[in-house]
Amino acid sequence: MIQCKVIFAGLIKRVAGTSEMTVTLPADSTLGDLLADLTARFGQEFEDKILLNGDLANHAVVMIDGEYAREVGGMQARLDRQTPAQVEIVLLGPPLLGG
Amino acid sequence: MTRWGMALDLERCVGCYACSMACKTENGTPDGVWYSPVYEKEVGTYPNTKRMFIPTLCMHCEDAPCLNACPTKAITKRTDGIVLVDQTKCCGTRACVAACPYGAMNYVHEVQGAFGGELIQLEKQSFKSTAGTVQKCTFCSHRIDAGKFEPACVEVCPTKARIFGDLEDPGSEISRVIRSRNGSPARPEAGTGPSVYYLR
Amino acid sequence: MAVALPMAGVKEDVWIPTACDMCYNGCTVQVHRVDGVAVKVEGIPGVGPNYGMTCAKGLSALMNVYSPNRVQAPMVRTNPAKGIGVDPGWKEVSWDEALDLFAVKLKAAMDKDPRSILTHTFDRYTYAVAKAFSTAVGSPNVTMGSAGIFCGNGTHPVAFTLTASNEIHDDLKYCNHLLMFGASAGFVGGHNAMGYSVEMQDARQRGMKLTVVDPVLNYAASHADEWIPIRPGTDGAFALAMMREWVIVQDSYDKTFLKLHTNATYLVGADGRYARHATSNKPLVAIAATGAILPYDEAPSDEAALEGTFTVDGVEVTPAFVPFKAHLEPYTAQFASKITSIPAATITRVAHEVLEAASIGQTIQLEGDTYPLRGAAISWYRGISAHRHAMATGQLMGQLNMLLGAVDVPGGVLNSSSMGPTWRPNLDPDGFIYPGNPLAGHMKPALPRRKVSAPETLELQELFPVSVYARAMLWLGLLEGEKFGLPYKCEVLVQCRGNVMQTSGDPETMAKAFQTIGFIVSINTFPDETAQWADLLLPDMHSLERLTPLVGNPNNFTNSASVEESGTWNFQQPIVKVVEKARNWGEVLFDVAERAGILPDMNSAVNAACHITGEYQLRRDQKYTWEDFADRWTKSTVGGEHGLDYFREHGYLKEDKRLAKYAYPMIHHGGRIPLYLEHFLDAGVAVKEYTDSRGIEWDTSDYAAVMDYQPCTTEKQAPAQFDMWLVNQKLPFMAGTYSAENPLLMDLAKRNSKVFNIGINRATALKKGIADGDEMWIETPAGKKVKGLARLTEGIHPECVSAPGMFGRTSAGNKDAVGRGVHFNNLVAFTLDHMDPVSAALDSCVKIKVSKA
Amino acid sequence: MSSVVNPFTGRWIMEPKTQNVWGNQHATWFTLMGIGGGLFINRLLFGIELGRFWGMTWADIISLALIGVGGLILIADLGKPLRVLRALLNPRTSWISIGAIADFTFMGLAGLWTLADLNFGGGGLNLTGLPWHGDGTLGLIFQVIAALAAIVVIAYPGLVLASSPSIPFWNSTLIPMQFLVNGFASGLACGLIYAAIVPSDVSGDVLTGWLSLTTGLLVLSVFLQIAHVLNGQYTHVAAKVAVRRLLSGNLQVAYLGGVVLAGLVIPLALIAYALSDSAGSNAAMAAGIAGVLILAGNWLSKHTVIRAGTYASLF
Repeated sequence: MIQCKVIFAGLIKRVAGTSEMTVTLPADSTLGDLLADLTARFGQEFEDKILLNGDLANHAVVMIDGEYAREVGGMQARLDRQTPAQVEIVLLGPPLLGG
Repeated sequence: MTRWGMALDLERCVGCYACSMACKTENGTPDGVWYSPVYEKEVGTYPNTKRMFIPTLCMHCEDAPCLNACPTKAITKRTDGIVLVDQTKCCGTRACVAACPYGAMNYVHEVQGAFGGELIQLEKQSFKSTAGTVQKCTFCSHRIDAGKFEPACVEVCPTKARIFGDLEDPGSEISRVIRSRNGSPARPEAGTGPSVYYLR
Repeated sequence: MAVALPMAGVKEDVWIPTACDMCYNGCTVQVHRVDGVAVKVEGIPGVGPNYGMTCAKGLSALMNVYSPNRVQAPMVRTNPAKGIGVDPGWKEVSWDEALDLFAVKLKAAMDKDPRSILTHTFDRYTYAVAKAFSTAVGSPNVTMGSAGIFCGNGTHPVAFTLTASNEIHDDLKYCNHLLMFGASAGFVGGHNAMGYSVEMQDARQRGMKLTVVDPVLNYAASHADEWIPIRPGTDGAFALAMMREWVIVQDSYDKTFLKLHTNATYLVGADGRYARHATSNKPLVAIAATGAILPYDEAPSDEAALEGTFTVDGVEVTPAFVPFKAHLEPYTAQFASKITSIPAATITRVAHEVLEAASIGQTIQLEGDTYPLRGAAISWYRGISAHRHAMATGQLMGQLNMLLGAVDVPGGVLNSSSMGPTWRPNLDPDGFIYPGNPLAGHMKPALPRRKVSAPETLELQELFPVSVYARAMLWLGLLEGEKFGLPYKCEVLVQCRGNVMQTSGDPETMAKAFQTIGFIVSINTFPDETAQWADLLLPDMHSLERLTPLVGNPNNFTNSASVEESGTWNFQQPIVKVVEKARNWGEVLFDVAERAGILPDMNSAVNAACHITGEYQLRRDQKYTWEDFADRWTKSTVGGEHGLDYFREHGYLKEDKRLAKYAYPMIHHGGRIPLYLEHFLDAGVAVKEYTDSRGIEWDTSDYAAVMDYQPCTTEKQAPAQFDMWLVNQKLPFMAGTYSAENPLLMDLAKRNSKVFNIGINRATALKKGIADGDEMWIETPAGKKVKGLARLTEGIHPECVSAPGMFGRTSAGNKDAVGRGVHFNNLVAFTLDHMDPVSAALDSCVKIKVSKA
Repeated sequence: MSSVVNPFTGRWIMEPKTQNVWGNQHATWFTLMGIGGGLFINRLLFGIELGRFWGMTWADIISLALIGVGGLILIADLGKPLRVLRALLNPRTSWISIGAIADFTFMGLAGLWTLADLNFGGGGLNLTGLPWHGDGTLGLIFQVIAALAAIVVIAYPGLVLASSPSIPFWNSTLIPMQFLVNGFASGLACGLIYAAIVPSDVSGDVLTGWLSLTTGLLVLSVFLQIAHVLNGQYTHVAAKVAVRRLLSGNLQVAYLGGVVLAGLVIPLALIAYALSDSAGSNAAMAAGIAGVLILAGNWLSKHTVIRAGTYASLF
């Protein structure tokens, strides 16, 4: 089993109700497994906000040990590279660019 | 010898006033003095209407009416053709303002700042104006003398509508473009021999 | 002026590079500082995006920084009453008191509901910090003011459709005939104003034909080969007639492009939906020769059928191009002529000229690849966007380019911010491209499809699944939020730079909306209309006083495809300090985040919003200075060795010229773009479902797969005697409302002698007994009356009257600007029935009646 | 006066521009110098003395006074009045320079010559002993030079206007000719006024002589006005604009009413009446009224020509 420190920042904090928690998961868990576990805890709204068509939505920025999840495998990213793993989930608001 | 001149491409000028502002900030002119205005003229009737944008400045004439009219010899012509006013000699008759066919001469009755009344620090440092005298475009002679052979209005033009150079050098860009586009001065009938040519 | 004497005894005489802020293009400039006083602004020869040139606004920036009318110190409001022209009764307080008050109000709002905090800015370079602040407090509410109400609604969603980038512009290097609707790009206006102006004039002198369609003889039309005056809001009909001429009459359009790069071959049923593969759910196409039915990505694209009928699982289907072509049928040149007032012969002639210039089928070799070469392109901007059917007209403009095959290919309309080394070509499940560039990565384009959900944002953005923004809806969210299901009211508005009160629709409506906001903080350089509503007014630094990293980003806003030079990174560095107590609003937000106890989240949000990676990321448990953050952001984005020190020393960094494959990505990214807007259908259904469930009247008729012309609301509603339109026109020497604070720019506006007058067609004026220079009345159906001096002109449509720029100010630092000129926005009916329910554009058609005063 | 004077840059529309450089001060000192010069020359040629005062003729005194006051108005109107002497430096090309030299020469020589007539009489101050008194060789030299200077003083303001290539309506030799004719006519007008005030001092045939001379000048002035208007109408579009403003624009009253009717037609009629035998005793009165109108017409003609000045549009 591995310890996973999860930090919620931005808009997702209201859904999670907390800014930080620790989750224990099987050793070979991926980011997808972690998000499924969190959805089970916080309900479908959690997944609706984070995922789009089964992948990380543009505006859901997830970092695993300081690296962008999308650049280290996205949903299949491993969580066991550092113990305890630190996963930061930042849900950005809508875009603010151009007119 | 050198005779500085400018070619203004009326096909390219879009009337954005960048030259007017570049000139004003480069030469620190007081409130109300614009050496390099851009005039507008509507041509044709609806719907075949066009808007002509016509930049103007001092034409640094060969036979300068302002120089001729000035009783105090405050206006002189450099060997490179640039016509300058010396505000320490001008006695403010304004004969030059009346004589200039191109509206290039400005008589400054009071030196005012852009915010009205008292000058702000920037203006105190950059204004070079004496009340009761006249002032006008100098082809940015101070830049030419410092080796920057491009007046502020030319450098800043976003559509490359202003070309500056030596009229007496047939190989210069300005000479070539005047020949190829058969550039001609404004109001040739005034007979002042301007150094500024318009490309229509 | 005396002959320049050498400067004797000079202590300091330096040129300091920075980035201009007098519009949103961020040109690289250098400021001449002598003995601590900034005396001149100039461009830097050869350095992009302006290559040494600077416009009148940039050159006059010193008059803004040195203006004695600036906000000098933090002030709190003592007069609780708020209203247009109501004196707030400012009382000066210390920065400490101000920030404490700010933090207290912020925390109270966060405790109530974090979403009740609205952050506003139009400061393009530090958007990300405002975005991060809003994310840190836990609110989705960020807004921008007028640009999102009038300009981009018919452009940005279409730019994403065509090129998966936020902006588009035309490749003037190869284009031979540019047809421009409602814009003055290339005439010191719009994006990349300076660089594009040189390109435009070079192209025109190379022989490129320019045709401009606009009710007013604007700056572009003045030089165009042909100006086509048009009734406002009717551009869509002109576009449809051109398409009909190409597709039905000439049967000459880029069939190969449609097959390879669009969904014209996707099979659709009678209900307009794609026929999909039973298991993979992929849209199906039919092979023309054999009639075989295959998923789109398994069939050789150029063999897929564009026409014909087929059957899938017993259901009759046709390629999407069939209903697209059919819907063009009614739009004959005569029909469009009645709507647009453009002679039918002109419509057909222009269609032929553009088609011929496009030279469909031509190719060109660039850097080892063979690209389609198109000689014609269609460009558009605010003129067609500020209308009731902005989305429809915008899509039609995009479709004109698609039919010519002129999208992201040499000579066509190009992406201007998606491609470049940071592009990650993403395809949605149906094969359509969407942005992978992290800067645009968090965008919300129409594809991949977005669900409609109960609104959580004050701009009700959730009800606009195919738009990118919904700025114009802010007033509706503020005033009638609960009707739309918003579970909160707006408690705090954090307003940083941008005059939303004056630049939105009519100020009375915005005033009612602002009345509902509990506490307003305005961080502003001038006491403008919006600042008058603040409860707390904080002195913002002018751009020549502040440090701002990454102003110019070559992967954004400019596509250096057609420019010999490369793109340029630049930044703003402090040149002078004029207002002692002024502070950089981004820095203020960091401080307030700390005082409100959300600094860890602010740092995480900044990392996410600015896409800061690796060692440069802000740690959650640390407080960083603005300078440190700026250095980290710069290094993370541009590359480790190019931090603030590099920029302080060199001022800018030239990016190498963009490769052809990034400039012209259509043949490389392998994705498709939707000609047939099938995704609009379900979006419309979803919006209708939600609005019906809340009993809200919401017109979803524009959610169609093919776009039709419909008149604007004002056209339908206005009584007969309101027989004319008031149109607005941008000026190359004025931008936003802060340029009215600049006495030199105002002086230019007065001498221009058209700005503060009302332009009216000479023939029309004579008919109405109005002579040049007479005072005349303009009156709207809603009873608003404005007076001004008539200026007779041949350069405007006979049914139109022009009030250019953004004037008629009610509050400004420069008293000379107050009450001078017409405030166009004030006459725009800011009601829901005047707004595009698909793109959230506000219809700026103002029907008026004119009379001699 | 506004803080900056540039007739072009008020409105950035390419059109003929109305000149706003010179106004009524210039019309006034142009007129005063014209009358002053005319008086001196008429006194020299036709002996129109307008009576004596301490030995000096009123004509000379008034002439010096008018040109002196005109000069003061000119200097006060300068941007830098203290630099007025610099205005003498460019006679090669500047009519103002030539005029300034003429002004100073006239004031000097005519002043000295007039002083030489001063004689309080009865043992009081008597300068008639001065070598250039009266018509001695030195006296004649002083008077001739002063007269030539006077002619320049009358004409140079007109020549300044005429030398401007910028304003087509001004750019015509007709203007200096008008200035000269008006100058002499005004000189004679002073005589006519004197005749009305002191009829005993002016005999019938002297008055008749003056009247016929004035008639000739007025007729010539009418032709010059007509020639100038026609010239303006058909030479340059900017001149046409000026003419339209004179004939039907904002200067119509001042020009048609003032210059033509009051300044020329009515005086001609009055003079014709004065010359006719039916005038009898009130001939002098008619002549005097005509004289006043001629002076007024002189100012109005300068006022209108200055106001009508219109720069040619560059395109």
